[in-house]
Amino acid sequence: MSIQPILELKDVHSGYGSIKALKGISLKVMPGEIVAIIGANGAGKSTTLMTICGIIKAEKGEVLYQGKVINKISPEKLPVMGLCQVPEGRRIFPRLSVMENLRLGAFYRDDTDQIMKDIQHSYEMFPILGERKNQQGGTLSGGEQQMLAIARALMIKPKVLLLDEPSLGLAPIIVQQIFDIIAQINKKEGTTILLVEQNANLALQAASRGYVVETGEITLEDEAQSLLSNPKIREAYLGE
Amino acid sequence: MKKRILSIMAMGLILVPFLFATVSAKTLKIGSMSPLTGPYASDGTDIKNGVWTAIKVFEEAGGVPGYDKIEFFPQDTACDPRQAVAAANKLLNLGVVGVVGAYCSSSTIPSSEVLDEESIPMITPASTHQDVTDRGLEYMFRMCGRDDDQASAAAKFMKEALGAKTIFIVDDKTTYSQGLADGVEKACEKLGIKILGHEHVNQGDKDFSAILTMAKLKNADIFYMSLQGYSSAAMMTLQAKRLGLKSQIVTQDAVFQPKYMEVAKYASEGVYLTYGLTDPSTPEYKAFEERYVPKYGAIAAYATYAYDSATALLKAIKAAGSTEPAKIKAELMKLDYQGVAKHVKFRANGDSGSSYIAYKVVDDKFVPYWEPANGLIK
Amino acid sequence: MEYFIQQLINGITLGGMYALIALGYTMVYGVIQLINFAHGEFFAAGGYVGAIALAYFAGVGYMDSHPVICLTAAFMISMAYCAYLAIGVEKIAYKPLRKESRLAALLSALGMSIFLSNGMMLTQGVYDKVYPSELFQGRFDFGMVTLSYLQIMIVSLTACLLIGLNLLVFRTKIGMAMRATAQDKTMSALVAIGSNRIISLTFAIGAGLAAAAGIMYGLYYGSVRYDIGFVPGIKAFAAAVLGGIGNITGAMIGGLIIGMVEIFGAGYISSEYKDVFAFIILIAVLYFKPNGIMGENIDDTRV
Amino acid sequence: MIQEFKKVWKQYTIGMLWLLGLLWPMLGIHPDGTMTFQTTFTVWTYILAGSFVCLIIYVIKVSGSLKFFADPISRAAGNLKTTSTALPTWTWLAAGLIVALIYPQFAGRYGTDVAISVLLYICLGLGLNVVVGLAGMLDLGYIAFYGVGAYTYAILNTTYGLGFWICLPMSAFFACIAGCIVGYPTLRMRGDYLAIVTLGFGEIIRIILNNWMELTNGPNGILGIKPIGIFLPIFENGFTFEHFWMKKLQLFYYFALGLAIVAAICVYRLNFSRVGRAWESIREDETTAELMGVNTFIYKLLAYAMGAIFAGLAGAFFAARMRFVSPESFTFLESAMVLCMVVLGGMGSIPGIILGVAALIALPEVFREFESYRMLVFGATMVIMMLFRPAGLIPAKRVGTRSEEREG
Repeated sequence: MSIQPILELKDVHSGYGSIKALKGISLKVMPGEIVAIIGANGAGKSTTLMTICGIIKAEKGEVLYQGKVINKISPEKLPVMGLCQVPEGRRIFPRLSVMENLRLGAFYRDDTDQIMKDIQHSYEMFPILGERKNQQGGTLSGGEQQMLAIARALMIKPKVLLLDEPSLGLAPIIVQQIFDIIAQINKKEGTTILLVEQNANLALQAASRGYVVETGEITLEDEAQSLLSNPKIREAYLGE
Repeated sequence: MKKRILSIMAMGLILVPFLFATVSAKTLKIGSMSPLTGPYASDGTDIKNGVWTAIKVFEEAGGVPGYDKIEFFPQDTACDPRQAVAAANKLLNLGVVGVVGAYCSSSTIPSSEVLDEESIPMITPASTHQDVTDRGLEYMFRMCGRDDDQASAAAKFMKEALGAKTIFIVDDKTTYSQGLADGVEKACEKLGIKILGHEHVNQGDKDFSAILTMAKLKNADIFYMSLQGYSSAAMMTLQAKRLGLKSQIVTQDAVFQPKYMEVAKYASEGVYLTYGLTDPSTPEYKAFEERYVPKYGAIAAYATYAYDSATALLKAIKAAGSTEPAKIKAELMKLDYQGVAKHVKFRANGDSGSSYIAYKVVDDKFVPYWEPANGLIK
Repeated sequence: MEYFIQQLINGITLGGMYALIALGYTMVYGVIQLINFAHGEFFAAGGYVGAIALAYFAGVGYMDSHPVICLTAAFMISMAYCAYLAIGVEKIAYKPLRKESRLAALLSALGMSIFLSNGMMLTQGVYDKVYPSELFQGRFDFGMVTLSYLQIMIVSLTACLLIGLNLLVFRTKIGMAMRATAQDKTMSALVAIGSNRIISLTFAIGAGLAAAAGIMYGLYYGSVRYDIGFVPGIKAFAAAVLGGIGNITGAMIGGLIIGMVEIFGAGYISSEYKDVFAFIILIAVLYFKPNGIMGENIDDTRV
Repeated sequence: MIQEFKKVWKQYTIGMLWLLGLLWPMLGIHPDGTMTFQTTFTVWTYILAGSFVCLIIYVIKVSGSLKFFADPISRAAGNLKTTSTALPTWTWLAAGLIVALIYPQFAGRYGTDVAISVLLYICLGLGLNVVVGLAGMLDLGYIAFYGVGAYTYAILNTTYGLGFWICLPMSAFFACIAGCIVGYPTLRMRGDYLAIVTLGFGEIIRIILNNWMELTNGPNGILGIKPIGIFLPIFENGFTFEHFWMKKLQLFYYFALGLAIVAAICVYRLNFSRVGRAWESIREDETTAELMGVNTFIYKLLAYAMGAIFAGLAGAFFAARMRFVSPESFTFLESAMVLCMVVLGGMGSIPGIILGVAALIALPEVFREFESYRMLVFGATMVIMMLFRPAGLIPAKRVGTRSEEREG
């Protein structure tokens, strides 16, 4: 294998105080692919993403990004390197306007003209945000907030985008829209995407490969299509 | 880890009383109590310095026969009754034979009860409230004057020397300032000076613009300022002048501190205040000045009283030839000498008499201006 | 009527000073939900450094020739010093406790306040530090109403600082980052905002404003002392809460209200109970609007 | 060891340079237009030396070079702990009680006086613990109830001549009323809003005490309060009771001890009662508690009232001991001190509070030797203690986490 994985986890342990949420996660993400992590509530999916981003410090193991160990780097430096997350529950800044939320996405960038262009581009991609650009983030509906969160993440110009439960609490029609956008981002910009989802069906359909996490450990790893057809998975996560 | 911390702390706590209980026989122990922290720390520090100077002078003059040296224990009361009582008990434990202090009347009163129980003489250099000596405690003495004497002297001064017909009084709600302000109010009524207002501010206030505006509106002949501590008095003076208050400002002994002029600057010019007569031309004062000023700076209101208090105490002990309280008291009552601040002679109730005169601030100096007996000093 | 106008002028001057101090409380609270009890000490330290600087300038003799330059320099030095001090205090006393319960940080702040005020007492002495009062001595007299140059200077400078702060917080990228950090620290880290730096910056700005208030206090009242931070600190804290803690506009309004209530309470009802009026207004407002005048609905947080 | 040193030396150097920068303007610029470095450097060098020693100890400890020394100690501590848990709790309590009982026989007058203060503040601390530790409401004006209790006894005793034992329940009652008055409007508020409002109430009560001349004699305070009177049986001429004024410090000590023990037992019982559980639910999550059918209004008011009662009792005792009350004893700083005792010791834990009180009362007394440095050292100690033990010296055992301690 000559291609180096853009993101790699090697036996990562982490947790909240005395509670161990991850007990040795190892995974690889190749440049340009969409990888899904599926699992039940509390299996450690979100913790995995938070550990990658350095919000939670890994107690053991290594997180490699573009071949570099990043667990010792403070979290706010990672977006500059092109590693970016849309966290669970969107986490829009509720008392900042849509416009300001987007501009914060480009916080580390200094190229003002390009930023304004990118914001215009986001409005084209999500027309609803353009309509509401002066509204406070907290007053948007769930779907709009999700779009804003993704748009904000794209302002960082990420090489790897980590998406945490983008479908959570949204109407099915909106969920479909969001997943279309995700596919589009991957295709057009070539952004690598690591997707965490409870909705295994949707996630695996969008992804090329998938990991199954149970109680802090990876139990299964395969091509998305074969996971979808795996009877065990179908039983446990697809409700059949 | 936890256990270790606990055990160390417990040991510390147990050791504390023992540490302080050690007494060696050959030293004479004198204590002082004054606020060394908190808003009145400056006055408290003056008291401490005054007592220090007295002890140094006395030791150089030969000390007390039978004792190698005089040990001095200054205690902080922070002007808080609880800490004052703790300090008094601490001094008792140390085995002091006499105490100079305290500053705030509200500290002096409860702590003197503690000291009186063990018959330790206490001389206050600064608490002017009547109750300090009017409670009939046997071992309570006072070196400074009394509020009621000062009030009547002030009223007489305003009437006779300044020809006042109307007055506006402000106090800051402390035992000292309020007692004095009430006394002035009564004395003025007696002399026929009309009271146009008697307002209160609170301790720690810095902004007096509201009541100064009121005083300006009333435009009385006299603006009587009764504040504990020179600092707030200086601020009030400055603000009054800035606001264009035309009344004559009269104030009292707590302001007798050279720092007052430093803070109030041009505004202090022409302010009158009442203060016990201190004759700076006596050899005693000169001697004190020579020792005190190089070390601690300008002489302030309570340093002289503290010096006299400590000297009186030491003289009495020397004369008594023992540390027995009754004998010390007897000798204290016999004292009759010229001190730095005043002529020291105690009366039956422990007071040493008041000798209030009026001073005027001229060119950043307190200049004796008027005395009750002879009128204007020229 | 003249009496009323005079009291109004007094109230605005005092209220402006409270507003400046209250801003520091409210900004720090907004970002890390901590009542920074040491904030009053930054105010006092600002006053001290200003006094020291002005005395130094007077000593070298610049004061007579270029008073305005010296005063500006004193403001700059003192604001910089307090910002420097505040960053240090934050790193030592608050940062390690950020993950602990808020009461621990509160007590640490209280300890720091005691430490700083006593530290100032030990280094600067128990006596008042004097400000040169020759500056801005003049005044306008309109009948009974007096308006001193100093009051004009204080009110206009306060207004400038408040407007400047508003521009900084609501118009610049840094201000946006500050607001973002206040709302969600994790998320702001995910968009490359270093929350530690933003928190330091918040402390620095708050302390700088307090320092400016300290110098104005010194000029207005003639002197500063090591314990001046305490009472204005508490009043400013009340003002910050009254306006809705965490809200910058609220702190300005709260400061003005507290200052006005105090002056008018003292001028019209009773001067010894003036603090009572200030607190009663505070309690009444909070009773009907539990989040303060401008406060947003804060989360259900308790001790 | 070198490695550990490498890790911290940079921070240490920056910190020390920072300190130098902070010190110099305060010490080195003079009003006569000169600048010096000498004093600053001397002071700084002292601090540098002191902190360097601490740093070395820290480095040695972290690198584990201290093991040969620390291990036996920790093992011994472990053994001690196992024996201590092996022995039933009552033996420890009994031992503590015996020590407390014979203490005044050994301690001098000063020691007893400090001990009385400690016991009094234990009572106050336990009362505040009900409000802050159990019900989770931050109260910055607690000392006001103490003041109400003290003034109740002082006024009733000096104007109506009522004895201490009649006034004690009345002090508690009036303090309780005051608690309800303060509690009622504040119940709608949460978090720091509550803190400032209680602070405001505390200040209001203090200002009223200072200004209501007719009732409280204002700043002059009330003098001539009678100490506690007790009846002792006398067997000389038959059997009669004789009335004594308790003036001896030791008797006060025993009375204060009794008060503190009663308070400790009450708080202990409350903690494990139905009421205690209701408070706990309010503390952990008020909204949920309400949804679960806990009448939060009544229980929060009750917490205020209970806390105030303890303060009232302590206040009456304070007045009887000092025989003098004045508003200066009831300032905000006192409230803050009591709060510090509770938090420093460990909220909700009775032994913790006792230790916290002992530490905070004893510290300024121990540092009395340093005169004007004592408050400086005290403030620094407070910060350092919080940094090293943020949950208190003896934290209460607690199940689960609090809502605000979770991530976010």
